[in-house]
Amino acid sequence: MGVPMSASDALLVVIRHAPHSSNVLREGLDAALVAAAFGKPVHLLFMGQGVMALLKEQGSGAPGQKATLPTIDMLEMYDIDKLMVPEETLQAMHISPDQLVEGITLVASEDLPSLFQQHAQILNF
Amino acid sequence: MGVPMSASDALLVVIRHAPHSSNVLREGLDAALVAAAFGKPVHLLFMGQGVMALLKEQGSGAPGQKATLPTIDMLEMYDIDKLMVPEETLQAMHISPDQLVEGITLVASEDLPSLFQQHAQILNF
Amino acid sequence: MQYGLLVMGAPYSSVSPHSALRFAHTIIARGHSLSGVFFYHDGVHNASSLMVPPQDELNLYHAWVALHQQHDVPLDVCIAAALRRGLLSEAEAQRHGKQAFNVAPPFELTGLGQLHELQQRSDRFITFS
Amino acid sequence: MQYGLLVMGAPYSSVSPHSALRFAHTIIARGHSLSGVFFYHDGVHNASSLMVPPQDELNLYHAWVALHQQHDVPLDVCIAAALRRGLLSEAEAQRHGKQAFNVAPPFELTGLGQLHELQQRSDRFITFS
Amino acid sequence: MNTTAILHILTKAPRSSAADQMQQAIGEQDSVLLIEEAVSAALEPDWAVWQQYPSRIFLLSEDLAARGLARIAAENDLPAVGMDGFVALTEQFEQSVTWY
Amino acid sequence: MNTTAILHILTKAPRSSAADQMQQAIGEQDSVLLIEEAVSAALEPDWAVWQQYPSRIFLLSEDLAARGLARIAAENDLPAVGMDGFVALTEQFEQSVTWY
Repeated sequence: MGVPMSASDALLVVIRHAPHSSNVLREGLDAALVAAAFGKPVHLLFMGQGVMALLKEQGSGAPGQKATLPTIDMLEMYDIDKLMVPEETLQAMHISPDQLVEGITLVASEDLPSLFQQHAQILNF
Repeated sequence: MGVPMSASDALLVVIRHAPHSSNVLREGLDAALVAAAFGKPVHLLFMGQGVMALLKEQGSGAPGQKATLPTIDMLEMYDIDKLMVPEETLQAMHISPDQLVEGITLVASEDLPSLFQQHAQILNF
Repeated sequence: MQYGLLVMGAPYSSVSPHSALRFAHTIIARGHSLSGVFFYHDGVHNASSLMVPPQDELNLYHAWVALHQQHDVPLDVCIAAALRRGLLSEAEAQRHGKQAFNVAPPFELTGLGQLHELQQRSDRFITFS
Repeated sequence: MQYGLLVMGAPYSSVSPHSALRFAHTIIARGHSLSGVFFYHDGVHNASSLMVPPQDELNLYHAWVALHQQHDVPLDVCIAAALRRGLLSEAEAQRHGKQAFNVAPPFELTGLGQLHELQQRSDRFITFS
Repeated sequence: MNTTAILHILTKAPRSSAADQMQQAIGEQDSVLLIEEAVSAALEPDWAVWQQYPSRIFLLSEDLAARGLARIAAENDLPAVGMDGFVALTEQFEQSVTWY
Repeated sequence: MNTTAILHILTKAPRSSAADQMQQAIGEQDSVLLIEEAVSAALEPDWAVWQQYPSRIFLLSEDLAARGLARIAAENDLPAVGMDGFVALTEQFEQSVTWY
């Protein structure tokens, strides 16, 4: 299963809002990057519309808006390599794993509650 | 049926957001009051969570927040007496007409599209 | 035709200001006129002269000012919605004893009557929210 | 216990600042400490000193300042989220060539590191949004 | 009585209260334009509104491209219009209602 | 591994994506507090979360009263807590997650 083995000291950042709709997504990713820059282990969980941040064919957004994909690509440089998506989210959104960027860990629905319970720190965006 | 007979010169203001959640509801009602004060006939349609503005037992809101009910009571003074609610909304929200303030006109689902089409001016809040 | 626009989303809470700006430039490119833009609800934040967006992003404030300068489009801001959200003109700042202001021409604080007036005189009235 | 609060809703877009304030006073009444409030996303608008709410409504700005004065609660505002939304301290206004500012003590513009630091040192960390 | 066909502009996802409310209001002669978050409807070709109003519902192509959904929309044969097409729709329909 | 039961705080209506996402995350030992717009769940005693987590889900009474729903909640036998009870829940649960 997809839940990390020693999660308890890591920060779980949950991303639930789509790119370009508001700035919640970007500000959620910023919070993850800063925590990682301070040496904190960070796990990312994408739920609902948030999973659209992982679509690999995203463009640059409306003229003048920053694209999200470069930030997703940057996560690895900050040692954020645990990017998780609930299988239920993909099914509900009719998205197949091969439409997403590489390196995504699928989480079974029944494992989602324990994923939350295993993290002593959570930020929900 | 609940659709006014000569709607075409009236402004239809649609209220879809609940009291106390954001200021959309209040700012929608303000737009209706100002239009009426300028002599424009105004019809109000409450859909979805907006119907909660019509619950007759509403309190004063969180400390420091204005209550909505006095504004609803004020509508009549501005000759806004057409307050409509789709039957479908009441059913979906499990609200019965007697839980609402008086003078509400129920609109059948099949009449909703023509209600919109008969108004040359619409503001959707 | 005469178009009027109503903008109710704030920069960074909503993408609707971006949509409204792209729409504004497209109607003008197609030969129509833009009678005015009315900012209401959270849309009043578009008028903030203090906005400092990241350098690689569109400065929405500058983009609205440019729209006004190029096409003489009135930019009206609901005064009641603006005051409660901390958007003040110089006159309003004085009236309320505040040391600073963040709304200046071409943005104008005005009453809701202007919204209805804009809707009346526009052939097409489009909301972005 | 030590509580930390994260506020992400703006006055008038969201009722969450009201909830957060009521919660803050209740934890203190129950004998807990409030280590700090961090304002992020649209929550940065709570820090605007230019807010002029209607007289019969709670002035949220004054309410936060009073919370600080009575209980010495730090009020930290994410600087990046604030700048892009037009919330500037005097120092930031100077740095960016702006004529005015609308964030002043007890509100402090600070980095996101403070959010994590607050979460680390709080026994309970509650988000209002 | 005069009636006017309406252009409904949806800015929120297909599963949202805004979308539900719009569905109740769409009339026979009306059209629908999906912009901003609503373009995620490209992922749901079984959404009721696609079925009920074929040939009168459109996606905004700029917003599709920004969200990485342009190819999916094309594969599902869903009609897209550019910003120019958006304006053309507002020329055609006297009245519009935005659902957000 | 250490696990911590969670207090889930919902601020949006029962029919919202926030509510759907919360439902996926609720664990066996968790509790749920409904505040702000979420208190409209008082109108829906058949909402799945009421059924699945009886005795571990609460409404905030101040927010019920403000919205005119206090009597309905009482008639439907739905448990409410005051702001004091909200704080007591956070004392009891080390961890909380707000869904908005």
